[in-house]
Amino acid sequence: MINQLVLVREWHPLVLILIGLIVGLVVYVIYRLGNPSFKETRYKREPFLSGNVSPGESKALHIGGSNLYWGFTRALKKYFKPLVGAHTGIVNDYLYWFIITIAIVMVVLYFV
Amino acid sequence: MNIDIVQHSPALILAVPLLFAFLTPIVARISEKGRDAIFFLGLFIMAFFVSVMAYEVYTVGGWSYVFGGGTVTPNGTGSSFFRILFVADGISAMASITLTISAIGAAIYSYKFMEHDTGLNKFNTLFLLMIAGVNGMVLTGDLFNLFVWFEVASVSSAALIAFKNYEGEAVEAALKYMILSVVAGLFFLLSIGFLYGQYGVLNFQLLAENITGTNLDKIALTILVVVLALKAGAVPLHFIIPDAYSMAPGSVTAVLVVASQAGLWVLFRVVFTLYGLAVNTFTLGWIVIVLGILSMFIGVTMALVQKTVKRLMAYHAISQTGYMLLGVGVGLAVLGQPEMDIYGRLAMEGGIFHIINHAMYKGLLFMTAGVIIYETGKRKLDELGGLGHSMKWTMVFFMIGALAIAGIPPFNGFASKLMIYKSVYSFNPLLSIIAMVVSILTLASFVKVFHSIFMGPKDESVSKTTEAPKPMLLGMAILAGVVILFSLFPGLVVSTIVEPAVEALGVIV
Amino acid sequence: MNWEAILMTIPYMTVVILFMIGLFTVLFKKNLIKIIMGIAIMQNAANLFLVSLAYRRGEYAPIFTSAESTEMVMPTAHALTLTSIVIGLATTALLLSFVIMIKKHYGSINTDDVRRCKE
Amino acid sequence: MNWKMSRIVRTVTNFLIVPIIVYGIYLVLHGHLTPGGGFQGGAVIASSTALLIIAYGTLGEHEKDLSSVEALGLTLFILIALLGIGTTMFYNFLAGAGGVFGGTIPEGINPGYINTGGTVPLMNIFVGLEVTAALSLIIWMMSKETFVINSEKKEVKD
Repeated sequence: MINQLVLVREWHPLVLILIGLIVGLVVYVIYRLGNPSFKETRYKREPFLSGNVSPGESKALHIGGSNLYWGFTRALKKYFKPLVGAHTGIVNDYLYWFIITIAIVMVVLYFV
Repeated sequence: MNIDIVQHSPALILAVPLLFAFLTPIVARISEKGRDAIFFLGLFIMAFFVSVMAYEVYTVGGWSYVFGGGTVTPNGTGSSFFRILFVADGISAMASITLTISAIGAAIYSYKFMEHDTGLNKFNTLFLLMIAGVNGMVLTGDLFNLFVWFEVASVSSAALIAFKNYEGEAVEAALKYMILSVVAGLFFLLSIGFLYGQYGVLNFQLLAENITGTNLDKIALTILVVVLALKAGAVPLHFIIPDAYSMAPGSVTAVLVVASQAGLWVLFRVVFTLYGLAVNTFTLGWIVIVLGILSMFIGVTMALVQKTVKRLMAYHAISQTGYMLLGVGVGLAVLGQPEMDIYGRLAMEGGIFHIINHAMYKGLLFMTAGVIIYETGKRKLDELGGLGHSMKWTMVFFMIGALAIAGIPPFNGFASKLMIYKSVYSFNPLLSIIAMVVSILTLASFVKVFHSIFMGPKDESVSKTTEAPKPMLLGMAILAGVVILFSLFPGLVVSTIVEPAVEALGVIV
Repeated sequence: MNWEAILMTIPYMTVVILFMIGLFTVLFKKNLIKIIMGIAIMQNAANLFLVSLAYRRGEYAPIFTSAESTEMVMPTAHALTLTSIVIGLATTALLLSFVIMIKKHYGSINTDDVRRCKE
Repeated sequence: MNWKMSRIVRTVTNFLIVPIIVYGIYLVLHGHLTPGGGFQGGAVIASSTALLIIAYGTLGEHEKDLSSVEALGLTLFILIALLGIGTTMFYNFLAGAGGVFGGTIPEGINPGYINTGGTVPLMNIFVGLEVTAALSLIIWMMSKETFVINSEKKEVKD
């Protein structure tokens, strides 16, 4: 009965969760086998910020917001510039798009 | 005078929110507490009638309800030739369930969310009117009645978008939303004129019987498809959706998502039952698929460059709508051919299952964004940071929503996306690959949002933020609970709710 | 030349002309009030279209108590037009109040200025 | 700052209001016999409110009452529709049942008797009530806004 309840065309979430639990258990066992007295020593020094002084726990460290994917957007600038430009915010342009879509769909439906 | 609740439930689903919407100003004069009590009472009575109707539809089968007609004839012919007709079948049951869950979650959430605002009896009235409008749009079996409820939903959601005034931007978003909805409504009226002029009948079932694919019908079909795609937010027409979702108050956005999905429900009902095989369904299927692919890809790429939380989530709503259009577009493309049973039905089930999944986790995400704005007052991603320290529960809900929308395996987003990937792959491999790439990009943009809001050092300027108040957490917990329930038992949901909806698309009860 | 048929299409031609005028105003005019006027013109065109659909040659108005004969026009199209007029009023009232609020906040009602929600 | 028209306009308005309202009520009541009905009659009565607002510049503190009247009209409309739930919603249970609006409609040409429509006249009355209040509220809200802009003589660039 459980199968009928949960199975969606070969996708069985409970099996996945079961596997997750088992893997978690194994990882936990390996963690417990570790030697608790091991001191984390290797990365004791400060991260090398190419010589700059690290600003510490301040807000400056937190790269967030819109410039997180700046590389991605800069690389695809040729694609993003017209796309973002199309969102002009003017009501008339929105209505153009509405009329253009009706025209295109009407032509496609008529001829094909 | 025994009133057979079950038989009258479609009408009562509409009458109760309307009645309580109009009672609010009177009760509000007597007591503020009474007004909120009326608001929740109306919602819970409507939820009761929705469950009664859904139970009846899933056990006995659909029926149509004639307003003011003599007797309630099972297949809606006879005296209902010219009367307004409500159809209770798989589609309306599923859509009403989706709407009720997100409406109750949003109502509980908005109890605390709207307390700094004045004019709350207007908010309650508009909220109930929007719910009645969306329910009407989905339940109705009459073409002109659909136009009326389309306008009721548009007017009330535009007014709700302009409710909280962020220095006038909310009014601008509402104005644009309203102008496009009105112009779209007028084109809709034209197509009603075409169909009524030709066949002299407005009823879905009778129209479906004698529609032949004349050129005028094709023009009417084009206008119907494009107007409903505008309401749902497919790409070339999606421009109003980001403004509307980002400017509306948090709790309203959760129901706004379902309001635009009502456009999708009606689009499927028009395309499958009203026109069915009278029109070349392969080209129509491909038109819907192209709309879906455009929505998916452009929605997610626009989301990657967004700077404010709600606008980013709005673009994701558009890209997820693309999944639904893709799924059902494939089903439409192979309608009537033998492949329908091989992968067409699976694609439609995946598309429709994705609608209810999306309504749940998208509502949850918008509510978390609402909490962040409610607590910190800041909207831009750059100004937020390190909120994870103080807002534990909101972070948990955000993670559930983000993992579900990105389609990470145990969650319900993955269940419906897997069905779409499998079936679309056997239809056309390239489409399925695009769908997967878009899913990865969705995950990328939500990692960006999660990192910039919740992670990072504890910020002094937003240090005073405390966890969200109890009702808001309860509202989010309801939606998160449903997301988890759907992700653990997708088979149950598909077999009880989604299959009758796909069955109902083929034949009008 | 079948003048009879051409005369019959005059109402529909007016509908097309009115609708195009309304569409032109809505698409190309930059002033919000003019856009709302364009929408009002389109609403009238749609209403005219619905009413002209119901015309049957030689039949009477469907007033039950003073009917010369039982040949009556089917009044559904008129009912549709009534509802559409009422909806037209509601939407125009809402649009106009939005424009009033925008004038207060933005100081101008030109669509080129009213575009803070872009990109 | 109360912005009033001259005395002539105010006295003429006082006289004009009465026929407009009577005509509006006639339209509402005879909705099921003659062209007209709830919405049209309500709109006529609301035009008298517009006249009042223009003449006297203000409608006084009646916003709350107007929105309550509007809510009352709509609630009664839905209740009348729900009363017919025995068979289906919006069922015309009063027609032909004797009673207040239940008279039988005589055959052939007749001037039309008011006592015939069943629930239709009642619905007309409630819709008339609602539309009068709603339209007056709309006109009053809009004029209140524009009065504020004009009276403050704010320099508003256009």
